[in-house]
Amino acid sequence: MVDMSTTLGARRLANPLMTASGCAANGQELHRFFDVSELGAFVTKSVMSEPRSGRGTPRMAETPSGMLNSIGLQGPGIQAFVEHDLPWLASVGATVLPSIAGGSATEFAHVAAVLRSSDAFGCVAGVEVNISCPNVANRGLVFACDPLSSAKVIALVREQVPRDVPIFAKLSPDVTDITAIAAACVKAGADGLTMINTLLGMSIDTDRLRPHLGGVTGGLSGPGIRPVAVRAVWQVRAAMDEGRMPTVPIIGVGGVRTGTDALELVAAGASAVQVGTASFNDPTAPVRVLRELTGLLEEKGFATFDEVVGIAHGRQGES
Amino acid sequence: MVDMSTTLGARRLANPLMTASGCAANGQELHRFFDVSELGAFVTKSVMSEPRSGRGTPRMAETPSGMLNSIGLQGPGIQAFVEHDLPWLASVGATVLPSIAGGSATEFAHVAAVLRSSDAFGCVAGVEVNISCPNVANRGLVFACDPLSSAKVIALVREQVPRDVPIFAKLSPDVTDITAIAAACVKAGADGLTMINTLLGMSIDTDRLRPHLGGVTGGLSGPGIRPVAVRAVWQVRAAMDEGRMPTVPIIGVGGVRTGTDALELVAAGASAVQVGTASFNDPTAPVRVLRELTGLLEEKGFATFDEVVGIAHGRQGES
Amino acid sequence: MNDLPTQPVSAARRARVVQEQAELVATTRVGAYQHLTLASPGVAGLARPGQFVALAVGDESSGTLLRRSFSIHKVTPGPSSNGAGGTVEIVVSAVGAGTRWITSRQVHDRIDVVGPVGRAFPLPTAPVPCVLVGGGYGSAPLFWLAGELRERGCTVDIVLGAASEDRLFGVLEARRSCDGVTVTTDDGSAGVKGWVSDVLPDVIDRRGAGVVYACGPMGMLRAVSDVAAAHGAVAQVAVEEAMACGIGICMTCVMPVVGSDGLTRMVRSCVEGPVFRGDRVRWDAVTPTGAVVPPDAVGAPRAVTR
Amino acid sequence: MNDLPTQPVSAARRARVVQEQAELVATTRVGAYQHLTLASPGVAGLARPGQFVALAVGDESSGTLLRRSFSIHKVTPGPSSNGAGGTVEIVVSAVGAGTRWITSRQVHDRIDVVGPVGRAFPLPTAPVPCVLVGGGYGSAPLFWLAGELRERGCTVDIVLGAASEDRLFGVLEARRSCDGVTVTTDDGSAGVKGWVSDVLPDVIDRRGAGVVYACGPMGMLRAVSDVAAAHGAVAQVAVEEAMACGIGICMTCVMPVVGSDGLTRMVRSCVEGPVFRGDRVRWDAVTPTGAVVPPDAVGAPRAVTR
Ligand SMILES: Cc1cc2nc3c(=O)[nH]c(=O)nc-3n(C[C@H](O)[C@H](O)[C@H](O)COP(=O)(O)OP(=O)(O)OC[C@H]3O[C@@H](n4cnc5c(N)ncnc54)[C@H](O)[C@@H]3O)c2cc1C
Ligand SMILES: Cc1cc2nc3c(=O)[nH]c(=O)nc-3n(C[C@H](O)[C@H](O)[C@H](O)COP(=O)(O)OP(=O)(O)OC[C@H]3O[C@@H](n4cnc5c(N)ncnc54)[C@H](O)[C@@H]3O)c2cc1C
Ligand SMILES: Cc1cc2nc3c(=O)[nH]c(=O)nc-3n(C[C@H](O)[C@H](O)[C@H](O)COP(=O)(O)O)c2cc1C
Ligand SMILES: Cc1cc2nc3c(=O)[nH]c(=O)nc-3n(C[C@H](O)[C@H](O)[C@H](O)COP(=O)(O)O)c2cc1C
Ligand code: FES
Ligand code: FES
Repeated sequence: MVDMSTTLGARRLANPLMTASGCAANGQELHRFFDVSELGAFVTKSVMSEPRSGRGTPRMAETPSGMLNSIGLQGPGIQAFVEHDLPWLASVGATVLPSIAGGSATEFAHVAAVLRSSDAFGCVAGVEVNISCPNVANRGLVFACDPLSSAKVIALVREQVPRDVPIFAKLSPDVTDITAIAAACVKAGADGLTMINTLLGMSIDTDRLRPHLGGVTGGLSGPGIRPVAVRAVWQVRAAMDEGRMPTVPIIGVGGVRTGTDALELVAAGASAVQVGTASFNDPTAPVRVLRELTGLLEEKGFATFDEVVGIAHGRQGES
Repeated sequence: MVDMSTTLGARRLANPLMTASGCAANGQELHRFFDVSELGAFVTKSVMSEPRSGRGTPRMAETPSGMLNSIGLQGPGIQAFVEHDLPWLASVGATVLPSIAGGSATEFAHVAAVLRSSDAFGCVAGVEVNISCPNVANRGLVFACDPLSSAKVIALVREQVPRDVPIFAKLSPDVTDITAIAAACVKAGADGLTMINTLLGMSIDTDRLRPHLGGVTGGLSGPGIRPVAVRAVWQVRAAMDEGRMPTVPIIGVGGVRTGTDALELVAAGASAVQVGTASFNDPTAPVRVLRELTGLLEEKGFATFDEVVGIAHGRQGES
Repeated sequence: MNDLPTQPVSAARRARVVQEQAELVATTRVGAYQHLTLASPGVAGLARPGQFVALAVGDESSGTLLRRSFSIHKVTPGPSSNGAGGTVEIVVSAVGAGTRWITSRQVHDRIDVVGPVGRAFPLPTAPVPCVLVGGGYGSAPLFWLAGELRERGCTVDIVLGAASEDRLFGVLEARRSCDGVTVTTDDGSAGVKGWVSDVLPDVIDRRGAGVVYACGPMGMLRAVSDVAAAHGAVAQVAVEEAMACGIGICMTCVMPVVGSDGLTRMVRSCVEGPVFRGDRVRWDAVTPTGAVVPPDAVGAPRAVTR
Repeated sequence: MNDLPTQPVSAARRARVVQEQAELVATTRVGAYQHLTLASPGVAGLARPGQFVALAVGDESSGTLLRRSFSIHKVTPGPSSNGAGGTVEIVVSAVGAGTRWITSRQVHDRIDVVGPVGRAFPLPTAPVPCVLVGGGYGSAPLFWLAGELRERGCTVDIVLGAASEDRLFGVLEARRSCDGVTVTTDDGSAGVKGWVSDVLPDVIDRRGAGVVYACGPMGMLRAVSDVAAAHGAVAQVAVEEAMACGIGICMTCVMPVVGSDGLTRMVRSCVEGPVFRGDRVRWDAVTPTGAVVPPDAVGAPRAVTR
């Protein structure tokens, strides 16, 4: 039996498989298909300070091996989240990585503060900070597109979250140099990084010759973007290995559908893997991927998951 | 019958369909499947000043609805290109958009100068400047990732190419703000823009747990990236419409496989469309897409192709 | 906060759902549609009229990732005479790549099915007269519903409408399972030339119907809701929003619906619908191309841009 | 600059090629492989031994974009007895998603075929003794070649090798179409236990063979090239590089090959190969996982990083 446990900052998780934020709601729906406490961690839909209606519809467009979404961060607000969703997750024994978002750095900090003070905070193994969302003050530019805005959010959130609870900055791939953003976040106090959020994309309704999505542009996800996720994880891990930034754990996400896909991210440097869009195709995907990944490592004769994290580095050019 | 002709700078083309650079070699191979003079323009593989061997193999990895390539700009060099390839294209009556590349701005200028002095230059309807290639002086950073490097290349090439021959800057999507690069190129003298080149991606060989490609990272192309191409064309066209930069024609490329796909790019603002990876699946794809696009416009009752260029702008939010 | 007329959502969330590789046991052409019978005992054992199934398209390496949703036309629970498990029937209109793939499956092929999903048609507790309205393949789930209603002592009238005769579904079955049948077509190729909403007032009034159940295109559902309200009946309408997951985890399928607290929320039509009370849907915010967020909805953007 | 031993590339480029929707007319299991017969009259009318076909995988909406290449095992040109056009046969080992899709096609299904592609085995102008060497399914194109060689008066010996008996292809056919047959398996489950290169020297020497034709894994081709050279024979080897297009437009399938000017270039194995003269391939730069660019190749990077 392979030891599948993995370490994320101060926390050790039973296994590296997680849901991806926004692709699993807050647990009750998927719990009908599998026991969500079997996951290394359950990542919740990004929650903001107030309830949000999200955008109009259509909110999705199907694309080859992927989809576009423009949900607009619909959610109940942090108060309802800590009153209903988090206690439910705690009640079924789930390990939780709440994802938080905000339109300003102070909104992020406020959400983190309410979260920390929740009675159910004990089930929280870390906080994912979704900085791939629009900064209201900066013409709606995504925080994660700018190292300074990113750092500010992370620093304020870090102050609110207890030291022994790691925080993860979730990065956008839509930048010229993702290692620069990654380094800024770690410097500001991020204990780890989640990569990647969706790519900015768009589709045209060719019947009506107008943008397909109510929100015009949307986030591209699914297997088609996996090569971008693998590359991002690889680049940031390489920057760590080369001493260009401190080494922190990476959570890989983007286009994972099978155990082999997950293994790509792990070998590139991810200490944990999230499954997003694939769950829409197969609701049991997160636990199926865990099973498949475990099987693959067993076949290959590894004793622990840890050995495989980043294993592909230094292997290029071998024959 | 729909008038499918389109205007690109000083030139009018019979139709908007083109091959994509590097996805059609230099014409002879595809001419066995269809008459390459039927295309609006034939775009050749990016050529540099000297012959280049390209990279080792594997040079490709298949990905969901796409592929990665790391060819490494293999080619015969500009001298052989003007002696053999361009005259052959001229001899079959093709309209040509040679694509040029370089490791420095002066290499680009040199390639453009040799091209201009070619006897067969008469068949050239424009020059595509592939600035999505590594800048040797700048740690191999791609020119198109930096507005200044991009502008320098464009300015030097513009000096070498006759005024009545438009030059097109081919942009990379791997940037935080593609409109900034687009604006820099147009300011430096680009008569038009080609969008998009491949996305930087990577895949891991999960048998050997090492990077799959000889070149480690590679360029992601194919239908999976189409939403990114549509978004890039949309954003830059919107910047033009809003007066944030001068209006120049856009050539759309990225993931086009069908006439409907091409229509997405056109409605988003492209005056011409290139077909790349889809040709590997169907060698007749460029002319098939032309046929399908023409049919679609006919069905919809358009008299001219021109009317459809950018038609989706200003239509969002209508019901 | 998720309260809805007849069934609290928490119940819907807890409602059992299965995923199974269903064998296609029969597939026949019916007018413009394909009628598929799937051996899907898990779904068959749980489903109620108005619920739907979500089918995966293609195999593991398919480039088409999202499931396609179809109303359950009929279920035959329990082991059938030939020893096979229960079956689930659906009626599919091939409109795009996904439905073309599904309708071209052959007997013995397997299809990955998730179901039953969604909130079923709520049944009246007293034997009131009911009218069912089906537009095109929207009639598919209504015959099963008719049977259940008549078992409860309700009189059942049905109105079937479509663009043309070949797009009507189940006229014969309607005559068997309902007390009265009215047919309309836009082109007059069968029944009354016109829309279901043209004949509906009469049908409601004639029986003094208390509930109108409807399934079909959004425009029709709105008209049915209006007519029902004007004629003193409660409308229960099954909507069709574009769905990415069908099981409540993606938030793509939302509709603006008024809760029992009087507040409008963007609710998921896959788990909190597809059946909504017609007078609870904010039709003013539903356009032919999608729903906008009403400015008074809970959490609506301060400045609405759309 | 593209010159190659027997056939200038410009000719290969001009060589006719067709794309057609071929109907699968037969598919049978043979050991570890699937033997497919396609009604592909255009390809059948043009093909020569050593050429291959490139098959598309899945339908229009398939997420698998790239074609898969297969050596042509046999062609039957012209209208066949039942009035159908010519057929093309291939032998497929199901190793991944694409080949699994291809091998699970049923009779009457259509497959999009491009072919014939590539440079055929060059035939000797004089009746010299020849040895054919096939590794695994690599023997598929050799029986057809054997026939052509014997028509020209050549004696033909064949060596068939594989990991185990079920991975041998065409032992019976070999006995029909060749003058001598030697079989090797790694595990000794059939014929001589060992590799083809163990028995090859003897076979060459026995007949005084002038040409060795080989098709199979890269390592085997290298060994065959070495043995042939050591025993005074010319090797003609059909290589298998990963190919994205199969028709010369993508530059993914390159191999380091020495031209008649003595210079090494990275040449496309789909149009300038797949058959190369064994002594022209830069085996020193070919590794089990891919080819590196020899530092002396035309246009090689100044500082080789790999
Ligand atoms: C609750 C529900 C019940 C349904 N019941 C039936 C039924 O009984 N019979 C039937 O024929 N059809 C039914 N539909 C519609 C059916 O799901 C769509 O026609 C189908 O999804 C179209 O898929 P496609 O690949 O053929 O079309 P495409 O246009 O290629 O689909 C592209 C994308 O848009 C989505 N989409 C397109 N049209 C619709 C639509 N009308 N509703 C929802 N999503 C759509 C698809 O799911 C897919 O993600 C139902 C839809 C819903 C939501
Ligand atoms: C000239 C030529 C002739 C061939 N003849 C035969 C034959 O007669 N019978 C037979 O069974 N196979 C043959 N092959 C190998 C066959 O093309 C591969 O096994 C097949 O492409 C694998 O596809 P897949 O989807 O099953 O595997 P996957 O591993 O899923 O393929 C992934 C990608 O890698 C490429 N790839 C993987 N393995 C190979 C390989 N060995 N060679 C080239 N590309 C590969 C695929 O084309 C695809 O793009 C030949 C290959 C070439 C180049
Ligand atoms: C419908 C949908 C909603 C999403 N919502 C969120 C979100 O609220 N917060 C977040 O950080 N990421 C969100 N994401 C991004 C995913 O968490 C994930 O980063 C991305 O989809 C790539 O992974 P995938 O390809 O496995 O889906 C969303 C993605 C989808 C498809
Ligand atoms: C194998 C391959 C080689 C390419 N070579 C070049 C090149 O030499 N110059 C260039 O500008 N773009 C090159 N491209 C990028 C394409 O021209 C195109 O921009 C990109 O592939 C997106 O379009 P597609 O999805 O239609 O392929 C290449 C793409 C591929 C797949
Ligand atoms: S379809 Fe995903 S939440 Fe309804
Ligand atoms: S496979 Fe494309 S050039 Fe050979």
